Amino acid sequence: MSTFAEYAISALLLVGGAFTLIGAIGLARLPDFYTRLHGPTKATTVGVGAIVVSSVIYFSTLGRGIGVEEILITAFLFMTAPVSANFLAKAAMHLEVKTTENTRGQTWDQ
Amino acid sequence: MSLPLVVLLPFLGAVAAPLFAQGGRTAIAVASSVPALIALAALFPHWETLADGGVVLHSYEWLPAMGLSFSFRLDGLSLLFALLILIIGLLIILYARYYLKAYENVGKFYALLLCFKGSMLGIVLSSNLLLMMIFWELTSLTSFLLISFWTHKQDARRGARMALAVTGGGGLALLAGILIIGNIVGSFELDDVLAAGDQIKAHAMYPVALTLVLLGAFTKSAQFPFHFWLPHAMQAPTPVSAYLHSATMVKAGIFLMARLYPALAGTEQWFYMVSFTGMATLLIGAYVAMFKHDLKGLLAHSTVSHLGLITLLFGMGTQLAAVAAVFHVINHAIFKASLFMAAGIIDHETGTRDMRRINGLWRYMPHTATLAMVAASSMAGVPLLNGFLSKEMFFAESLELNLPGLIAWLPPIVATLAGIFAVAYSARFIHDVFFNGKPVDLPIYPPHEPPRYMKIPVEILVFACIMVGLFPAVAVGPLLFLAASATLGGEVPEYTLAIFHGFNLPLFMSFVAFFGGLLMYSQRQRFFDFHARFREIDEKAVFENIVLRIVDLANSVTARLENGSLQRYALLLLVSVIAVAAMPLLDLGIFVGENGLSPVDAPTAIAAAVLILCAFATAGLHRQRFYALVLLSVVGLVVALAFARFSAPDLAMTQLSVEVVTIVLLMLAIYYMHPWTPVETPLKRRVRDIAIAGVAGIGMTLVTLAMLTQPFSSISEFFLANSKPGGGGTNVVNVILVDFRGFDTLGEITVLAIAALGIYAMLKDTALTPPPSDGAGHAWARDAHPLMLSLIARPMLPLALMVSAFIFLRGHNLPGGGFIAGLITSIALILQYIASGMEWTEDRIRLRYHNVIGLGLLFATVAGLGSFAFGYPFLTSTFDYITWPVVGKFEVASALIFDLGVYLAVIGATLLSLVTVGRLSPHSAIRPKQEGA
Amino acid sequence: MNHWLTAPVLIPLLGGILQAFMGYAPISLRRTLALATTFLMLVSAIVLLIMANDGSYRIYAFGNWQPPFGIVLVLDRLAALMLVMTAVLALFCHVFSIGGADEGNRQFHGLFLFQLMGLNIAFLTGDLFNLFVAFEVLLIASYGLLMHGGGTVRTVPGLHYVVLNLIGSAVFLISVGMIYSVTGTLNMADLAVKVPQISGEGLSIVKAGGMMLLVVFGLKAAILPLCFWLPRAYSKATAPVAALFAVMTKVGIYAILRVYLLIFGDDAGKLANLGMDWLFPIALATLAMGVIGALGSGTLKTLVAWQVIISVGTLLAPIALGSEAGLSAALFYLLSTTWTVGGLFLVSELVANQRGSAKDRIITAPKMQSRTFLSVLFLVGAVAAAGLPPLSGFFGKVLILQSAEAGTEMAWLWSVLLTGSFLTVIAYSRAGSIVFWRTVDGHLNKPDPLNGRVSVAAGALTALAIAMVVLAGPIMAYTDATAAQLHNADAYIEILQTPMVGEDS
Amino acid sequence: MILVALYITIAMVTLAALLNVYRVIKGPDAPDRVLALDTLYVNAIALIVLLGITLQTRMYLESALLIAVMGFVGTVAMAKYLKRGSVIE
Amino acid sequence: MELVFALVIGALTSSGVYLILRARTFPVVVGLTLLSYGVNLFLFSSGRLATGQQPIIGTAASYADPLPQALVLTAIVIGFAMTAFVVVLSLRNLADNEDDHVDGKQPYKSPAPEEEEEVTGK
Amino acid sequence: MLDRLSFPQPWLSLTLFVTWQFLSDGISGGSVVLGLLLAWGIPQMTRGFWPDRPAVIRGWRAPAYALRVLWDIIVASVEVAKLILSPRKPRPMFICYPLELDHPLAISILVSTISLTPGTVGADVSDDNKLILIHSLDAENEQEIIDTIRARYEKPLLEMFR
Ligand code: NA
Ligand code: NA
Repeated sequence: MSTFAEYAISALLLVGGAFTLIGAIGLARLPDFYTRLHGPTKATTVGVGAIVVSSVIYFSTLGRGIGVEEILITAFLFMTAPVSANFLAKAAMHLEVKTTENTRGQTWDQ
Repeated sequence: MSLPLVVLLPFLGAVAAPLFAQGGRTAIAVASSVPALIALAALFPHWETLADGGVVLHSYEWLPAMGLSFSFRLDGLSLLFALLILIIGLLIILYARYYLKAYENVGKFYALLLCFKGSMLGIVLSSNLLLMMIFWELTSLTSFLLISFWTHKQDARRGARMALAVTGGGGLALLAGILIIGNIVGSFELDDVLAAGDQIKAHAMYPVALTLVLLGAFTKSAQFPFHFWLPHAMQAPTPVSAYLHSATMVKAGIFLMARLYPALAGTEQWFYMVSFTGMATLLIGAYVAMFKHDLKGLLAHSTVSHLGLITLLFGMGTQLAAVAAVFHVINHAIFKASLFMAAGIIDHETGTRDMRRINGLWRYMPHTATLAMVAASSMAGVPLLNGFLSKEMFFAESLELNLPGLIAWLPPIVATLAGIFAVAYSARFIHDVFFNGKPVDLPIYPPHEPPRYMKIPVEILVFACIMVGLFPAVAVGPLLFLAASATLGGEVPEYTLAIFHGFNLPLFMSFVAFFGGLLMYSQRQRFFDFHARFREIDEKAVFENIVLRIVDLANSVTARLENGSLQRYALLLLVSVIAVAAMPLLDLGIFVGENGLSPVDAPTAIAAAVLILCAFATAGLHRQRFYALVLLSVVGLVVALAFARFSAPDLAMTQLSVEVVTIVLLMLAIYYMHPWTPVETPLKRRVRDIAIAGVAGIGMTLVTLAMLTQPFSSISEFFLANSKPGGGGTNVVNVILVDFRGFDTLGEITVLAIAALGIYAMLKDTALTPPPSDGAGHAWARDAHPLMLSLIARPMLPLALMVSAFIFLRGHNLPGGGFIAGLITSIALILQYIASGMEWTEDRIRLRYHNVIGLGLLFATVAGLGSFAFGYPFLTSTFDYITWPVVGKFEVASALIFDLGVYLAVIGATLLSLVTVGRLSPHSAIRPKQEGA
Repeated sequence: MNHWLTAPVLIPLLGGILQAFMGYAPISLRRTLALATTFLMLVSAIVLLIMANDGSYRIYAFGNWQPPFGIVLVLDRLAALMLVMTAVLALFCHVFSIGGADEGNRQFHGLFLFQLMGLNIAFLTGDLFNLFVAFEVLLIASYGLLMHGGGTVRTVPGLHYVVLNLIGSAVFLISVGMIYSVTGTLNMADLAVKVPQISGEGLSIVKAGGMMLLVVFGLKAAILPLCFWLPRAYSKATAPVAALFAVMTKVGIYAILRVYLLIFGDDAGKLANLGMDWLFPIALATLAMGVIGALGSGTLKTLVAWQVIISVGTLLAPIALGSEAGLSAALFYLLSTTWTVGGLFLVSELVANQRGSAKDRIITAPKMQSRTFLSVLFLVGAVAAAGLPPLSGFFGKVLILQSAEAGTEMAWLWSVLLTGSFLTVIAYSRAGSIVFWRTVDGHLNKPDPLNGRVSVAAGALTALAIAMVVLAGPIMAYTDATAAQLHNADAYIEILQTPMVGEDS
Repeated sequence: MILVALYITIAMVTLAALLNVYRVIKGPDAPDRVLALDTLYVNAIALIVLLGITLQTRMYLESALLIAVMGFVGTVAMAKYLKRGSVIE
Repeated sequence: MELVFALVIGALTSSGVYLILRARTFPVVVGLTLLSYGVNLFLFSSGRLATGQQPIIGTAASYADPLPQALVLTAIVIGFAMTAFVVVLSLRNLADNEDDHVDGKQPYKSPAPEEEEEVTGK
Repeated sequence: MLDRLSFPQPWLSLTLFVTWQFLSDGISGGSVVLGLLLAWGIPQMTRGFWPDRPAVIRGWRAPAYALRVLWDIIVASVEVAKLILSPRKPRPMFICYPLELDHPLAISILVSTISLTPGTVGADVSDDNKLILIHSLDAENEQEIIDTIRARYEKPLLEMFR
């Protein structure tokens, strides 16, 4: 396995792990539901995406072909993450989940 | 052949008789008497054999394994009883012809009567104790139906049930006794049993056997303290009571004692049990009879008393006593039958049986009166009548008992006392009915003589009384001799059937009895006053109360145990499981097998911790139902991860897809339920449940620990070795599912299919109204199908289908297979339902899920049946590598068709279930917005 | 390999599939096909009985995989007996249901046939896990059938029945896991080979597993204290379903016979006769409980439901004592009681239909229609059930009594059984006299007259109590042979050597 | 080197998963729990992929794909329940 | 590892058992599901635990016991069918008794004895 | 009958075919045949599920847009990461974004984009498809965000769907 590949894989892994963790931290410590929504939709998605890509490279360098499963997974995540976020946001607004005091603007009533 | 015929005929008659019911009472009466006549004719030729001291045996093999055979036996004893049953039976039939009203169900009556007669004949003629047992219980049953013939009468029903309970119950005791005897002797054949008398008496189980047999006999022949059922049996139509009291039913018990006399009698136990029971019965019966105002009541208690007398005689154990007993059986049968018929006539003509109202009938029905008076005198033991002879013998025997000290005087005194009472109540029967002033407002007035033919039976019997009384030796001598010898098993003692034995103690006792009785009757008022001090107990009421008491008790016990609480039942089940598993697991303890523990990696440990935490959280927070669901899905997810972590990709995928479907289903459900569970069970119960749950958990932990650390080898080596060569696939799990154990999978998809069909059937016409708002009071949103979701959902379907195809096709060699593919397709479709609604979706996929299910099962089955063609068993898979031009080399496996069946069944079942539940929704008719856009 | 063995499984399966397709076909067609299926099943069962009567074991290896690796069906006398018993009962129940009970739900016949399939698999399979699958098939079908008939009365008993059986299934799986984790096999014959060789801690694990399995079978068989779900479930079920359920408890008993005589039999070394010492007192207690319940029941159907529990106790007592004679007696009684109870359920239904609002409750009501016919049927059923002469029940009980060897067990068995019979007689006579004889004035708004189908079905099923007496000789010969065969586990084990198709034997 | 990176990544993702579980249990509102669950699913994908790399096998990638699908459907269903009540109508 | 796994099964079992003993249908259903998870894991582990030994010929040096995996797969499916049925049954219970109590909140009363007393004629 | 033989959604069919070639490791005769089969069959089965197709889609503009979005996603994630890790409190804001797009597909693409890119989540779309509600994690002023979105994403989408 070429050292470049090794670097790339390790880097992607670490970046992915980091983003996943950050997304989770966001989910854990941000003040209200709407702000928490941002962590998973972006960071986590990207993080997992990176890890999956690293898997693609890893196995292709092992000569096990290009994993289309990984690609499907990534595509799927990027397609669905916003939808879930949107849908959850609507649910939250419907349930009149409280926003932090410093939130500007209004939610819509469902 | 003739003996079985004798027994069988009445039953055939019972079937035939009702057919003559249309022809009127005479026709049916004639028809019903045919069997008896044939029977008598059939018995007659055997007289010679018996006279020469022989025995007629007709035996046919039936169930040797059980010791039960169709064997019948005619000897003196059985002949005597058979004749009584048949002849008196005939008279009863004739009598009943006039007794019954035209509108009554004569067909039923004669049918039952004949069945009863057949059963009685069965008892006396069987030569196999088990066979006799069968007829014994049959008499209980048939008499039950006869006594309750007038089902509209409460007393009749109660009396019948009481009779059944007592005699049927006694029968069960007798059964036990007979089984023990058969066990001792090693055969139920009468000859063997009678021959093995000493062996039986020597056996340790003899007392038990004796007690049980006597229980049977005493209950049947109404011995104290089981006598109470008999008087209430007179609720039956008079012909029946006449029959039951004189020749049959009650005589069955007596017959049994006579029959088994050689086998059981002649021991201390026998003597005390039988004679003292007899004595008590004799006295009590006689005493109570005195005070009955009901004509039949008086007779019934006199029957009890006379049965006691006979029992006492058998109990004495001397041979002469036995002879006397047999003799009294004959006499009592004759006079008691005639008396009952007379009573019946009086009842029939006056409309009442109350002696306080019936007076001075002499003036109205002198003929009947004469007959009744003769019979009654015989009952009283007046000289020159048959009753006198046997009673005289009885007195004599009562003196022969060599009992220690003063007790020696007990039998004669009791005998005389009973004699006095007998005379008294007989006197009352004569005087209080036929003289004693004028009748008191009779329902039918003026009474007059009954139809001519109704008296003939009585006349015949009374004539017999006199004949036997005057010329005993001629009239019954031979028969009595035969019967006695049969009873005693051969040797018969010296006895003379003379009217006069000279002036001796027995004669003196008779005089005392006679004049004492008359004196007592003349002073009756004193006795009535005395007797009136004790309040009469109505046994029927007592019995009924006891039964009701038992029923109530049973009711409350049942209600306490079977209290309709699932929590209770589940608790019992779980506790039972724990209880039985506890002992072995306790000797197991905390055991780590020789394989020891393997190291844990941090992520696994953390995942496990998360799972445990969430599992407990689910249990702890289950009251917030939605919360519980979220936690549950975390658990499910981690379980799936565990499967992946421990080398089970197929399981991981299955678990994932099944879990999400389950969650969706549960969410469909809680929509209609309260969003939270109320606190109901008291803390104490919850603590108890926690304890039980804890024990269960610990138990499972210990077992798992021990199990996982034990060395292990299994049949799976075979699967790993043969999966590719034999099953044509490298995914061993899948090959097991579709090939090695394909039959399990067939069953599994059948379960899935049935569940879906059952769910469909169960909700077909169920209506549920969901709460208008969620727990926090937010009304549900109007917008059913948000734009983005429905847009994203659609492109997913084709992709999902392709993925399913992919997963399906590779399943035989790589993780996947029909089941998972099916679930993916289902999920994709469910997503459409969620995103765009039912109506919209079903417009686009026209599938009748029932058919999809059926198709799935069909494919799987047919795939299995294919192998029949090649002579291979069901589900034998074949596979081959085919090469086609463009396509190239590829594998075709019959297992793939089977897997296709699985695929379809899963889709059909999953969607049918979810859609069925979805249909409950009141919105399910609303058309989604997208239609417009 | 003899394809006949699959007939009792495949016939109802295909019939059931057909029903699934025919959801919207006219009811007459569905009825005809369903009934034909049940009839064919009976035929196949009889064929198998004749085969099995030669005393040899026949196996059918699915997928032509040598046991213990593949799943096998094993036909022996016991299996054949159970098959015929079930098929006969099923046929009459099916005929009865066609009298109208099957209306209002298009799935009825499908469920009915799948239930039979499950039962037959259970009786034939030689594989422990496949037995689990069979149980699940017959259970899920029974859940569906139990809920059949609309109305709200069945829901709660049904729910209890389902939940308890789900717990039971979980326990079953745990037991299978325990046993497999030590023996590494699932085939019963192979288990019979492996179990005696177990030693050390494996012993405790298998013992625990075996005992838990006994509880599971006990739940199915409805022994004390696992029987309380039954009375309401059965008495609330639609008549033909309740009647068919008469066989359900017998499946539990069958499983006990099969597993505990073969795997934990006399030759099972340290695990020989596992749990049988527990079973005897429990059986007697169950019998007593049944009698108490019968005495306290307020409706005919409840009375009959408790009779089911009585018979379970009566059956298990001699089985627990384990003598060959006892086993044979139990099998004879098994036939008798299953059919009788089935018949009584049907009769009770007919009675209920004739008594207006009083239904089958044991209370006074206006005189019912066709009273004589029904009361005679009830009388026959009651006599057979209570074990009075001259019907089959009596013979069964006498055989059971005879089978007990002298000793304390005998004393217990005899006293409980006979006292039980005595009280049962009281219960039946009381119920019968109140329901049939005690009438009040006033008339019922003309109930629908008995149609031929239901009368024939109920009558025939009850009349089997008489037929069994006539045929008692051959039947006893068969049960004796069956008992002997069951006690000779070694012969069963030899099925492992059966050559597969294409191998030279 | 890959191995080191792999272990660090696994550690980070596991930690992330723990934080998600914390949010699932903490709430406070239903949407928070669902969001956290959704994120947990996504993390599970990462874990499976990482497992595959560690074991050098692709056998578990389909499981990861399925987690993605099932996670989404589950989230959607729950969100719809919260908002609309009836998930399928 | 084995201990951890055992503890997991223990936890699933006990939480399942506790919930099964509740008085409402919903917790009972959840309990049954938890119990079935535990049971499935147990049955699965009766083939012992293995890492990276998926029983797919040619993808590993040695293989985990495939039989329990197949059994558990069957068990999961059957479990799903049963869960689905009991969920719907509890809905039916809710519909019939306007209550989700496992006993339908309908106190059964067996006919009272006075009802069975002899009542003659009218 | 003829339409049954056609490919109702050529793009979909192409996608399916290509993906299938990847899925079945290595292009072979078999995979091609099967791929064609699926590429024809699946669209046939699912044709009903597709939204009414937009008047014009300029497909070739899509890749450019995708790349831009991908880049923005990465940037966005970094920013969100910074914010999450920084101790200072975010300044969240709900913003109503007036739409120029009207095609539902285009709108949902826009909302998705918004959700994936700089600190914003597309929270809701008004029933009349005229407004989007955006939640911004950390916003200074409303207009700035609106303008960015308009310029960077909505314009290209308008180009695509006209
Ligand atoms: Na008078
Ligand atoms: Na489950």
